[in-house]
Amino acid sequence: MAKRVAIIGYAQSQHQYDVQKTREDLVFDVVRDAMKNAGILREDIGTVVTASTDFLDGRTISNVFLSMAVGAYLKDESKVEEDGTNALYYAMMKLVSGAYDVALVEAHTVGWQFNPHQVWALTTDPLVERQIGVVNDVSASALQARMYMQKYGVSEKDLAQIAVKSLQDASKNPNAQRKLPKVNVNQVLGSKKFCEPFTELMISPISDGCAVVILASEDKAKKLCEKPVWIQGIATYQDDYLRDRDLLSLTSLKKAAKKAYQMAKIKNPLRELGVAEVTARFAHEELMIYEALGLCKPGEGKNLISKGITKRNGKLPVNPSGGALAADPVCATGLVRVIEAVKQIKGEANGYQVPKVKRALAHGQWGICAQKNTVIILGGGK
Amino acid sequence: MRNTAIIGCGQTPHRARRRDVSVAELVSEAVSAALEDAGITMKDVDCIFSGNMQGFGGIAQPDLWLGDWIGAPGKPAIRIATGGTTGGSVAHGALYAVASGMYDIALAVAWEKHSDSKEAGATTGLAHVGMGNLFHALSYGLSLKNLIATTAVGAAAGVAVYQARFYMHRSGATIEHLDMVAAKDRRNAAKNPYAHLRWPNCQPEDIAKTEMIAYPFRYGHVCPASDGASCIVVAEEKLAKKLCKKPAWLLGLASYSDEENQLQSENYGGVGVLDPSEQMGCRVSAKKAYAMAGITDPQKEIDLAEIYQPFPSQELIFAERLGLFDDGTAWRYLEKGETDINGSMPTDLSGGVNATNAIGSSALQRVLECALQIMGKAGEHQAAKPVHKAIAHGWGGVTNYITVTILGDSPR
Amino acid sequence: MGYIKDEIPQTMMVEGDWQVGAYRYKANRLLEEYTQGLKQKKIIGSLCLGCGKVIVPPRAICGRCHRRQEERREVSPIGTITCFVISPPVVRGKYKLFGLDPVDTGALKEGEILVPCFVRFDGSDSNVACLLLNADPQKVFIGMRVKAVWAEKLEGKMSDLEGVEPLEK
Amino acid sequence: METKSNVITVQGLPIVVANFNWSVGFQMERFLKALGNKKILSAKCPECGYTYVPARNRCGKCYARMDEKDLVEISGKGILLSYTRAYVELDGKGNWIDLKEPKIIGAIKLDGADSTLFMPLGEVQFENLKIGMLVEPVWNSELKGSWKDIKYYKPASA
Repeated sequence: MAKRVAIIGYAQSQHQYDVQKTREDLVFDVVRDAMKNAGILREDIGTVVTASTDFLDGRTISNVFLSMAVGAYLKDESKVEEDGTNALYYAMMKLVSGAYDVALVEAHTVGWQFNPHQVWALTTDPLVERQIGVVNDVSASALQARMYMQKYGVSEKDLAQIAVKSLQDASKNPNAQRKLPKVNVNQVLGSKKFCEPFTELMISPISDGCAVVILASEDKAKKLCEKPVWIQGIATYQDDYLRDRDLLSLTSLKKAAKKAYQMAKIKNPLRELGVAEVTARFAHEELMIYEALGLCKPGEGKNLISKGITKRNGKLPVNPSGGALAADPVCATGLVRVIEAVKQIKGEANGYQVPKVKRALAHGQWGICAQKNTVIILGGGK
Repeated sequence: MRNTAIIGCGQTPHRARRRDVSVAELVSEAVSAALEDAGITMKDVDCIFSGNMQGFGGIAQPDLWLGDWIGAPGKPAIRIATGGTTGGSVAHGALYAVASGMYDIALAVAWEKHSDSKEAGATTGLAHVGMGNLFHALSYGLSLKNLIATTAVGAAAGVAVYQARFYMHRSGATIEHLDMVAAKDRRNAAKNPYAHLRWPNCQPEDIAKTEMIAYPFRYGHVCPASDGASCIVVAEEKLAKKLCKKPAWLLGLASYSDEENQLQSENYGGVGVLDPSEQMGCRVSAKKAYAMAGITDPQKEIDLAEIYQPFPSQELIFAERLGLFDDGTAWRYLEKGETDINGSMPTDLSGGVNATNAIGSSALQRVLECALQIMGKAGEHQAAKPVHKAIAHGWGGVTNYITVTILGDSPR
Repeated sequence: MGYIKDEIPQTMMVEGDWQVGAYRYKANRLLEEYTQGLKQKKIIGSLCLGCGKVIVPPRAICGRCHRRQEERREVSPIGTITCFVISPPVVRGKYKLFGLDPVDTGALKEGEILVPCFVRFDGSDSNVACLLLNADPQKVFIGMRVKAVWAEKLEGKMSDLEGVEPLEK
Repeated sequence: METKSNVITVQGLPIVVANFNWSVGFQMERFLKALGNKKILSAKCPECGYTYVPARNRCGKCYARMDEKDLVEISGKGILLSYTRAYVELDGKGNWIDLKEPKIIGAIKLDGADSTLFMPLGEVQFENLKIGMLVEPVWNSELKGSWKDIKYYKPASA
C-alpha cells in the first residue's frame, strides 16, 4: 500500500441492554475517551466516518443529530450504513488518498430501541421473503446451521460448547454484556428455544453499545503515538443474496481473508496470527468462520474447539473477549473486534491478555447469514 | 492523491411513478447505462459504493437484497447514506477508493423510489428524521398547533422556508427571483430527458400563478418526489485515458458538517445557528475542495455549477456560499441571465433538484451532470461555453450536511 | 403549455409496512428543566463555558467545544423576531399530520392565518420557533421586538409558552 | 444527589406506521400471475445458464439481461436442503411471540432451477424430515396470483 495507516487510539462503552444514557451521551462519552486514549484534541481530527443505520436507530438520517457528539462540527464527515469495520475501511481510504491525516471512526447501535432481529427481517426481499414471511436472521441461520451440522457431524452439544467458551471468556472482559463464568453446556441447551438448533445463549444478545477507533497515516501516527498498531491487511466482500448463495460456505469471507493475508504477507494464519477476534452472531458461525479463514479444512472447525486450539491459552486464541455472543451492539460489533485485537497487541487486555501477540485478525460481518464480511490484519512493531 | 476520473455516467428517466419496474430493476437501469457509457462490463469493476434513504423505500439495507442488480456479489461493496447528500457521499466513496490507489475502477450508484411509499413519498421519511424528538416534545405538551405551524408549514417546505426568509432579508432577493429560478430550472429540465418536471419555455409568470404554500414559497417552487437512480464509473488515470475520450477529472472534494441548522437538536434541544442561510459547512467544504483543486478565484475559474436546490432560494444561497458570487449578489446575476445556458456561470442546466428529486440519487446526479458537461455529453442542455472546471454541490440533513465535488477536463 | 407528460406502464404491486411507532427512545431531562422553567414564566437555556453560547431550549453538548453544557442561564422573555412566515388561511382537509386533520382535532381553526416565527430572546444565541399572536400579519417585520405570551394555567408544559406578541401595541 | 436517573424512556405512538406498495416489474408480475394458475416460472440466464426463482430481469452472476423469452416453467417440486422448527416469531413491532404450535420452515432447492426458496412445511412430523427428501407445493383453494397461493410445501407423494 502506498501510505501506511495505524490505529492510535480506541474506546468502547460498557455494552449492556437498556443503557441509562441518551444516544447522544453514549456516543459523546466514548468519543471523548477515544480522543483521550489517542492523546489528541478535536482540532487534530481531519475526517469522521460513522456507522449506524436508520432502521436500527429509529431515525431517518441516523447520524444527523450526532454530528456534534462525534466531534464533526465543521469537519469532513460521512456515514457508512453498515458494520463499523467498513466505516474503518472507508476512513482508511481517505487517509491513504492523502486528503486527511487523522480519522475518527465511530459505530453504535442501541438495540433496546427496536429488536435488531426485526430489522434483519426487514432487510429481506420485499417481493418474496417479506411476502411469504418465514425468514428472519434467526430462522435463516438455523437452516444454515442444520445444513452444516448434518454435513460435518456437528451436534447441538458442540454448538453449546462454543457458546460456553465465549461466555466464560467474556466473564473476564469488563465491557462484555453477558458474563456467565460458571455457564455449562446444559445451561446453554436449556435456555429458551428459538429456532432449532438454536437456544437463546447460542444467539448473540440485544445490546446497546458504541465503539470508536482513531486512525492516523504513517508519519502522523509515529508523531502522536509510541506504539501504533498498523493495518497490515484489509479487505471486504459481499456475497449473493440469501436465495442464490451456497449457505454451506462463507464465500465472501474466504475472499476477504485471502486478500487481507496477501497484503499482510501471511502464508499460514494458524501459525502467524497471535489472536483472532471474529464476529459470530450464532454459535455455528464460529466453526464456519474458522474454515473460511483457512485455519482448518472445511468440516474440521469442531476439532479446533475440541483440541482447545482456539481457547484463550491455545495455539490461536479466538475471541478471548467473548465475541458477539457476549455483546452484539450490531453496527459496533465489528469495530469492537478491532479494538479487542488492538488491546491484545498493545498488552492492554488485562484479565484476558494473550501473551506475546504480534499480529491479530479482526473480522466484521453484515447481513443475514454473514452475506458481507470484512477482514483486517493488525500488527505492532514499526 | 492519485489522478482519478469519471469515465461513465448512467441514469434512469426520473418520473413521479416508475411503476413499470421494481426498485432493483430501476437501479440496474442506471448501472447498466453507466457501464455502457464507460465502455466496460461489470467484470471490470473492482468495487461498488451504493446508497439511498432506506426509510423512504421501507426496505432495510436494500443493497443486501438488490446487490445482484448493482453487481455487488463477489465484489467489495460499501453502503453510504447521509440524508439528502447520500448521492454525493456515495460518489465521494468511489472517488476516494480510486484516488487512494486501493482500487482501479469503482462504481457509485444511488437511488430513491418514492412511489413505493404510500404516504406521498417523503412525508413519513422526513417526519421520521426527528421522530424521537417529536414524541419526546409531545410528551412535554408540545401543542399540535405549534408543531404544525413551526415545522410542517406546507409539508416539506417547513425546513427551507425559514432559510429562504433569512437569505431574502439580508440579500434583498424577492419572491420574483424565486419564480425566476424555478422557471429557469423547469425550462432547463425540458432539455434533459432524464429530468422530472420538464416545462418547455417556462416563464416566471407561470410559476407566479401557482398557489402560495407559505410566503415566499409557492407550489411552483417546491421540488417533486421522483423515482430514479443515477450511477457513475470512476477509473484511475491510465485506464481513464484508455477507456474515455474526455474523462471528467477529480480536482477536489469535501463534505464538512455544520451544527444542526434550525428548529431542533437531539431531544428537542435548541441550536446555536442563528441564520440557517449562513451555511458555514458549505463555505468550509468549498474552501477545502478549492484548495485541493488549486483554485484561488472560483468566480473566474469555475465554468459551471450544479447546485442542489429543492427550493429556488437555495440556488442563490449556495451559489454565494460556494464563492461563485459575492455575498447577497447571486440574484443580480440571475436577473442578467448569467446563470442561463449561455451565461458566464451556467447553473443547474439539468434542471437540478428543483425539477428532479429522487433524494438518494439527487446529490450523485449533480456530480454526474457536471461530468457530462465536462465530457461534452450533456446533449441539448450542454452549456454554450466550453466547460473546463465544474462544481457539484449537495446539501442534506437538517440543512447541515454538504458535499462539494470539483471536476475538470485535465488532471490535477 | 405545462409539464411534459409521458405514459409509463404499470405492473402489479405487493404491500408491506414498517412499524415506525413501535420504536422507543431515550431522552434526557433537559426539556423537563425547560418546561419547569416555563411554569415560573422563565425561559431557561444551557450555557457553554467554552464558547459562551446560550442555547434555548437547553442542549446537552456543545459541538464547537466538544464539551458538555452543564451551566444554565435564564434568558429574557423579551426578544427580536429574526424570521417569520405567513401561512395562507387554514383550509380543512388540505393537510394531514399522521393521518389526522388539524382542524378536525381542534388544533387549528378554519380560515386562521398562522405566523410562525423565529424569536431570539435577549441573552440567547438560539432562535426559538413559536407563533406570533395578537398581531396584524401585515405589520410584522424582521427585527420587531416581541415578548412572551404565557398560558393562563401554567402546567410545566411546552404549551405554557403560547408564543410571542409585539412589545408595543 | 441524583435521585431519579437523568434518562427517561420515550415511547413511540403505535398509530404511526409507514405503509409501502412496491411495484414488482414485468418479470415478477408474470411469476405472480402464473402462481394463480398453479404454475411456477423461473428465468434462465441466456449467458451463464443460472436459473432464478422467482423470474427476474437481471442475472446476479454475469449481469446479463433476462426477459420474457427466458422464462422457463418448472414443476415446483424440489429437494429439501434444510429445515428448522421455530418456537418464536416476530410480530413486526420487534417482539418475539411464543408460538402455541411451533412452525416448521424449510429451505428448498427447486428442480430445474438454482435458487432456494424458504417456505413453511406442512403435513409432516418434524422427526420424519430428512435433508434431501423430495417436497412439493400445496396450493390454496382460492388462488389470487400471490405468494399466498402456495399454502406450504409437503413431502412429495411419488
